[in-house]
Amino acid sequence: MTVDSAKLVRMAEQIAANLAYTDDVPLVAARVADHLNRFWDPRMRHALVEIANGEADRLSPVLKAAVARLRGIIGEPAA
Amino acid sequence: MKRCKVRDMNLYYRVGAERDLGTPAANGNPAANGGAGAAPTVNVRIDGRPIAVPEGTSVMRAAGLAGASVPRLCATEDLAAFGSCRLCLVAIEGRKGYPASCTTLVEEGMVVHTQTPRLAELRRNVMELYISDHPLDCLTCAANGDCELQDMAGAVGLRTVRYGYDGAHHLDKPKDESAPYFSFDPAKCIVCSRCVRACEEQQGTYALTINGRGFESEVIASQNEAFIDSECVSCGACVKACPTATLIEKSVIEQGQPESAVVTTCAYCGVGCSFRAEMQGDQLVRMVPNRDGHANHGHSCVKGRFAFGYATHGDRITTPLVRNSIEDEWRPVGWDEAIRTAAERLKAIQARYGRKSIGGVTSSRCTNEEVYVVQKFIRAAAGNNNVDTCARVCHSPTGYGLKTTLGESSGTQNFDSVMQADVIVVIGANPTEAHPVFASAMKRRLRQGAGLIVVDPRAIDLVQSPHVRADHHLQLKPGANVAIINALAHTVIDEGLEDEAFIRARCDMAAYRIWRAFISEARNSPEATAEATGVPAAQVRAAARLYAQAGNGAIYYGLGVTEHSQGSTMVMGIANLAMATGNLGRPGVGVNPLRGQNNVQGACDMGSFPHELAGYRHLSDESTRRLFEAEWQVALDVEPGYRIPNMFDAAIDGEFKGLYVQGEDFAQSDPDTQHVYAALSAMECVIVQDLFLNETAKFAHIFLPGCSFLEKDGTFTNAERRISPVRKVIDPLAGMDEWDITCRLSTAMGYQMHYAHPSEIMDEIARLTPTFRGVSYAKLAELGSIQWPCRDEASAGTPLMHVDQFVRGKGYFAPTPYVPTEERANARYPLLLTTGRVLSQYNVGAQTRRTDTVAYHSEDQLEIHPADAEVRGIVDGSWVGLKSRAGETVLRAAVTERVLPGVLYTTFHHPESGANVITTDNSDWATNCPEYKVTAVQAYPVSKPSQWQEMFRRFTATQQQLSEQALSEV
Amino acid sequence: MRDDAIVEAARGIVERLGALEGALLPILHAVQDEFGYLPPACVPVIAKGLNLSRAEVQGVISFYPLFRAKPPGRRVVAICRAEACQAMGGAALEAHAKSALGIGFGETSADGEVTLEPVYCLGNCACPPSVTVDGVLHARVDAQRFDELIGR
Amino acid sequence: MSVEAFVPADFTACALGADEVAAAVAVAPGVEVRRTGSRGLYWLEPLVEVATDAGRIGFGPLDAASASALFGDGPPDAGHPRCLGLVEELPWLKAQSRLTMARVGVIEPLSVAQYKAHGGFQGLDRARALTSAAIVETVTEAGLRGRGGAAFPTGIKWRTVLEAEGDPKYIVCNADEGDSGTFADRMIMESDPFSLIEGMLIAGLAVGADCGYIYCRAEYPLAIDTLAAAIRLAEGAGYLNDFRLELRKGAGAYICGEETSLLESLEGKRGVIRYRPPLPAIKGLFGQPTVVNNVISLASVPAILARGSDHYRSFGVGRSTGTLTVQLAGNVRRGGLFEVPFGKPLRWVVEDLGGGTASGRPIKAVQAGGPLGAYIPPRHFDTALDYESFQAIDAMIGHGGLVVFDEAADLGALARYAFEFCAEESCGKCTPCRIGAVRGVEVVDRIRRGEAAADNRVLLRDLCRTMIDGSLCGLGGMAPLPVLSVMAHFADEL
Repeated sequence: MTVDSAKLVRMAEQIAANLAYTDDVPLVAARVADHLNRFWDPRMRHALVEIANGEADRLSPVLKAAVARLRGIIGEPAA
Repeated sequence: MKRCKVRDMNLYYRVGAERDLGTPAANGNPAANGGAGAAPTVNVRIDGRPIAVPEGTSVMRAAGLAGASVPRLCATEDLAAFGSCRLCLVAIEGRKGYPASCTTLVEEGMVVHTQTPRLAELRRNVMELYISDHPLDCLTCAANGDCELQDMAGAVGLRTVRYGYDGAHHLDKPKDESAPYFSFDPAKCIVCSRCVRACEEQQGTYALTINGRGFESEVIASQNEAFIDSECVSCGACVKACPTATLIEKSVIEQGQPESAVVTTCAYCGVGCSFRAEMQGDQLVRMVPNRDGHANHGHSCVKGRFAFGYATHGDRITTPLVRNSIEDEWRPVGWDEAIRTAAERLKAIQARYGRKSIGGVTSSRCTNEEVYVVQKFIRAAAGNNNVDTCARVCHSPTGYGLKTTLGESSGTQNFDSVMQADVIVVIGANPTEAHPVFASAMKRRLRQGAGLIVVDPRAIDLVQSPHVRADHHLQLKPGANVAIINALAHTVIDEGLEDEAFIRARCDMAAYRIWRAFISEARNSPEATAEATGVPAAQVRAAARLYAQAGNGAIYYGLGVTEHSQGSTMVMGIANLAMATGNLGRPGVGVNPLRGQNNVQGACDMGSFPHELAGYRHLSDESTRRLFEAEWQVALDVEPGYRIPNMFDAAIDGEFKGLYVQGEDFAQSDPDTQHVYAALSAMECVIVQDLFLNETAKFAHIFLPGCSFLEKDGTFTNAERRISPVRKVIDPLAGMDEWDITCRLSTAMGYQMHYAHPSEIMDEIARLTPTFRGVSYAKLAELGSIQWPCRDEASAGTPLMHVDQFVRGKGYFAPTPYVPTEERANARYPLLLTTGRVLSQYNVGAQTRRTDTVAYHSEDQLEIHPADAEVRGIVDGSWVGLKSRAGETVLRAAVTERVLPGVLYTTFHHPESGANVITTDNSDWATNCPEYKVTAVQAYPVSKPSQWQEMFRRFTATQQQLSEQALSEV
Repeated sequence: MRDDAIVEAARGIVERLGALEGALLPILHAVQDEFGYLPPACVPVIAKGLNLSRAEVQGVISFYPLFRAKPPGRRVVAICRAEACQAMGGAALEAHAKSALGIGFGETSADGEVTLEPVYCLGNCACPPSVTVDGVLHARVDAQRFDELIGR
Repeated sequence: MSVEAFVPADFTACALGADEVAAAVAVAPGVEVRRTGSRGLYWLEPLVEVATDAGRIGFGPLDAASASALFGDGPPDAGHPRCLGLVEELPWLKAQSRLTMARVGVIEPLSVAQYKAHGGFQGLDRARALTSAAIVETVTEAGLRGRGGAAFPTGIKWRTVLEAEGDPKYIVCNADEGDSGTFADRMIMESDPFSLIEGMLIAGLAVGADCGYIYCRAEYPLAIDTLAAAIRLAEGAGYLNDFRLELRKGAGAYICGEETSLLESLEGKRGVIRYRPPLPAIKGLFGQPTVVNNVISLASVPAILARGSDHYRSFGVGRSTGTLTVQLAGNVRRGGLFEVPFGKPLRWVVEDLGGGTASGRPIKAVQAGGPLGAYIPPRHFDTALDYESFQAIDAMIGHGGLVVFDEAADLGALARYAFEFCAEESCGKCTPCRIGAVRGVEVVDRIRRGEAAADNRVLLRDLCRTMIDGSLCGLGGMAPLPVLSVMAHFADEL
């Protein structure tokens, strides 16, 4: 999914913000990654990984750390 | 063998007349028996027959139970004894005179005679008085055959009226036919006050009264005005209560008396009222609330009671339609062609764009069985997990939040539990409009003295209405929910009001300690959050004390909680507060989502979320997946699929091309309409299965005509996890069961799905879902309804959850940081718009707008505070332009102090209102439930509709043209 | 009187008396003392103030004979119809009053001058027949005395 | 040094010109006018009493002119030809046993000092020294029965409330004295209001109630003003520190004299009858245990507490102990109030005290017990005035009102009126009363017109029995009693 990657980042950052009840970045990142793994279609996770790889500055430190923990993508990629 | 069983069940549910024992059961309250201890038994002798009944039982009821029916007119089981008609007088040995059996309670050893010569004479003489002021038009009276006055005249043997008929009378009084569904004929009124009492006791509206007194006593609505103009909310309780033809359904006047009845479940809101669909042959005459209904105890609202005319409305599409593009005319086709075309197109899309390029959406309006087969179709036939349910846009945060904290994605209580609540907290819900029958129960409890805290940006009726006044109305700014729930929880901890013993025994202490430290932070105090919430700290603290020290504190919430960017956080915050105060696991307490639609709970239970299977089990759970794979004989994708908004984004992105939509109308109900339009327009095959060519169908390529709830067998699961039977009252107008459409589509796609009857689908659900293990149609027929979990065949269900331990083991306190929504007011969009519903309309209005309830609400209006209106030159009733970051629309202004300055409110029942043209694509962080409840807008006076509305009208006209041929052929 | 003035006055009365237990009758009395009757426009205000429905307030107003739905004449004349007064010619007095004023009970003379009302016992039973004019009691009233009282 | 002249300010006395008389007396030299209540000797009103060393001497009836003449040269003395002599020695007072009404007409109603000087608050003082149960016991032993009409033993009612669970409990005074021919309650409220307040305070102590309401009919404006002032004075004097007492005004509904209807009305509702049980003693005002007593019942309590139950019980006969405040009304020569021991013959009251009819014609009937009471023919005039003796002749004493009719009375018309009144005042809840009363009027009309009179008499009797056996409360249940009495005793008139 490439259109509106801004929206994808915004949604991911919302997850990060809402799970960030503490300053413990690794802990929050782990929770964010778990959430994305459980609820996001792998294509969306994949797109996020691509953003992290290409334009990492668009992501907050927590989200960056979370993306690093995303599960390997299973299933076929988007056409 | 199985089929035979099914037929038996069909016979079973065609039922006879409702039994009425004249007075309520001994506890006096149909909804008060949850957990109440059994009353001691009293032995009496009635007409020589000994009988033992609970203490507090009336002589009339005891007589009825003993098989002796005492004549009566003012008494009914639905209402407290009144003692006015004086037909039910009996003789009691050792007592002077003739006590009324309805108001006299049994006493040990009492000897009662219900029939003596003197009683017969007395009753006849009383009846003679009644008939001396009653029209003698029995043969042409609409109530002929269903008139208690007529029955009683027969029962007491009245043969002559010695007073003649030239005395004073009320026979010339004019009828009031102003209400859309019933007429009021005061000439036939016997002043039993049953209507007035029903309006007060059952409905809690108090719209009726007796005007004047003595012989001049007359039933009136409000200040002696037409029913339509009065406080009447048309719930029908008075009509049901009326023993004569005074208050009677217009459908009965037009059609005559029904001759049979089928018990079924209402398809409107999440209360899930049980109704008797009363029939003449295959014609539905009226819907009457079922006294044995466990959710509604014989009560109803205007929608369930009366608004069923859409089922046979001329707009119903009863032939499948096909077209190549949305610029084409619709072409009526046979079922086979329609199914084949749909399957071919979906397969072609998959072949071209990949397995994951199609998906399906299930409807919370449909039965569990119908929902189940759709998600099975997507997972097994389409081979992906792109299945979501329309609960996405309402209660997905409930599923997430309650699963996380308590371990189960459902409300904790049965409805009757409210009768034991000492303090009721209503957050972001408007029960009197959206869940009226439950609201009536709640109001009954409030009248008994329970405390009430309302958390809502708007002064809903519960804040103040007859005999109800909130102790605290925390009138917060839209978007500040989490701030206020944190402030309430902070107060509980800060003031030492937590239930330590409960927390220690029932909750995860490590999580609790983390949460406790978090919530104790100063930023969560009422003082620190006051600016964000707009609610004075002292009021928040007072409310927290009231709830925490209530004894039984019960929280009820609705879409005002979930439909926010922090919907899931708020749900968890509510659960935290309940756990911290020990308000879980017994009657009268709990965390209770009020589900918007009839089967939101069921649609979620059935595994129609993209990440989980039936019973809220994540796809990643190996054993669950294996279980389904074995039953379905297919390999399942382990990764979550798209949610509805993801589907739209992916469609615009060009990678999502085909959608099977079961009874859901995104084009009206989902936010950011123009975005939805773009997404739908980008797809190559949109299949809509619905009753009507709805807004979404304007973008569809294949239309499969669905069934109204009157045309189906199945089950709905209401907001209290109650699985209730839906029964076929009439045959499907389009000749095809909805579950069968899906099965055929699946089979045509290459995955065989065959069931003989929905009961077989339920059997499969029960095999695969531990919480449904004991559920079967046979048991539903026997028990009437079942609240899940029902873990084995012996179980009768579970009214209360988490009684001994939480479903997840230990209750989990989830930290809930307040993250303000990005949707904020600023100089350009200085006002915050929030949305809600009205009683007489239902969601997108597809059904209710096609009934006579439009008489009550013919357009959506914009509520605006007088101060905001004045500075903008907006007056009551004038047109207001409304502009947000997403779009622009025009609504009529209703200037009112119900909303605070800075806050606007509207409903969304009419598509041309375009409420969702202005809502944004902002959504809940955890579930993507749209943030309908907060949109920053500007408002200004205008003289003509918005551009979007002009476009909408043109588009609608075009689509109407394209469907005209199809409709005329039908 | 204009409806908004009525609403304003009624709101003040409700604020003053609303906290009483069972405040409705005292409030209705106070409103009637203010306006001479109970204007329909006061009903929603009272209903809201007491958390009642409009129907309930209407039901109460209509139950009590002393609460008037319409403005009375400039003077209200009430004649006792009870037995003690009948024992001393009450029925004849009643007939005289009706013919002298040309109106029946519950009616107001065409010139708006006098409203004639029945009353059932004034506690003046030792010196009947009894009549009140604007609440002032008169004892042993015969036809001639009645004419004097109403100034005819 | 000026001489005190006592001029009644009672409702009836004022209707007879007492205010004008008082004004005339006030301008006389050497006279200080004090406005008292009325002694109840209404045929002598306006009665002016002048204090002398021997006691008060009376002059009456006066009007402004005769009063001016009488007092023109200063207060007249006992030797004046118009002097009636010592008021206390007037035979109609001398014949009475004034326990409840002892201060009525004697003191200034709103003087706490005079009230106390005449024995007021002694009962309350005594009660304060007793336990609740002991107060209840005293009232029970005195044999006081409800004077409103139902004659239920007050002590038993109080005991029920005392033993009932509930907080708060209420004392409700039924001051909705609506029966034609009665005015005793009015006189207490106008002439000795503190005795009612004291009675309510004692009742409160007896049952553990700290809140009370007086529900007074709106037709008694003077009683309402006097009571309101008395409550303020009692507050000022510290008597209401532990007891909240409120006065409420009815609105013209006779039915609100029925206790459950009264409670509904106090709650701000339509004055519709409640079914019983539950008794108001268990579930009364706002669902709480409630004493509902009539004015005279409550005003009798202070004297019982002050002087003991034995003293009270020494009056009366059988189960009708103490005194009855007979109110003589209608066509009677000496109309007024006479407090006499129970058991005196009706004839003595009507003929000896009352002096027969005002018109001078023979008495045709006496209606006892208000509009729901029987018409008693002269042949029953030897019946003793007590509850049981009256019951024996199908009549009732009720609130003690006796309305006298002379030969000119049309008892058929009065029977019709009984139904008419019931129809007028029916709350409308129960069918026998709501429709029956209207049909009763119509049937009586037919009989009086001679239409199928025999059949209609059967129907009328049936209707009466249906109303008696079938009605929810005493209005419908007793409205037929005057009708049946007319049918029994004056058959040729109906």
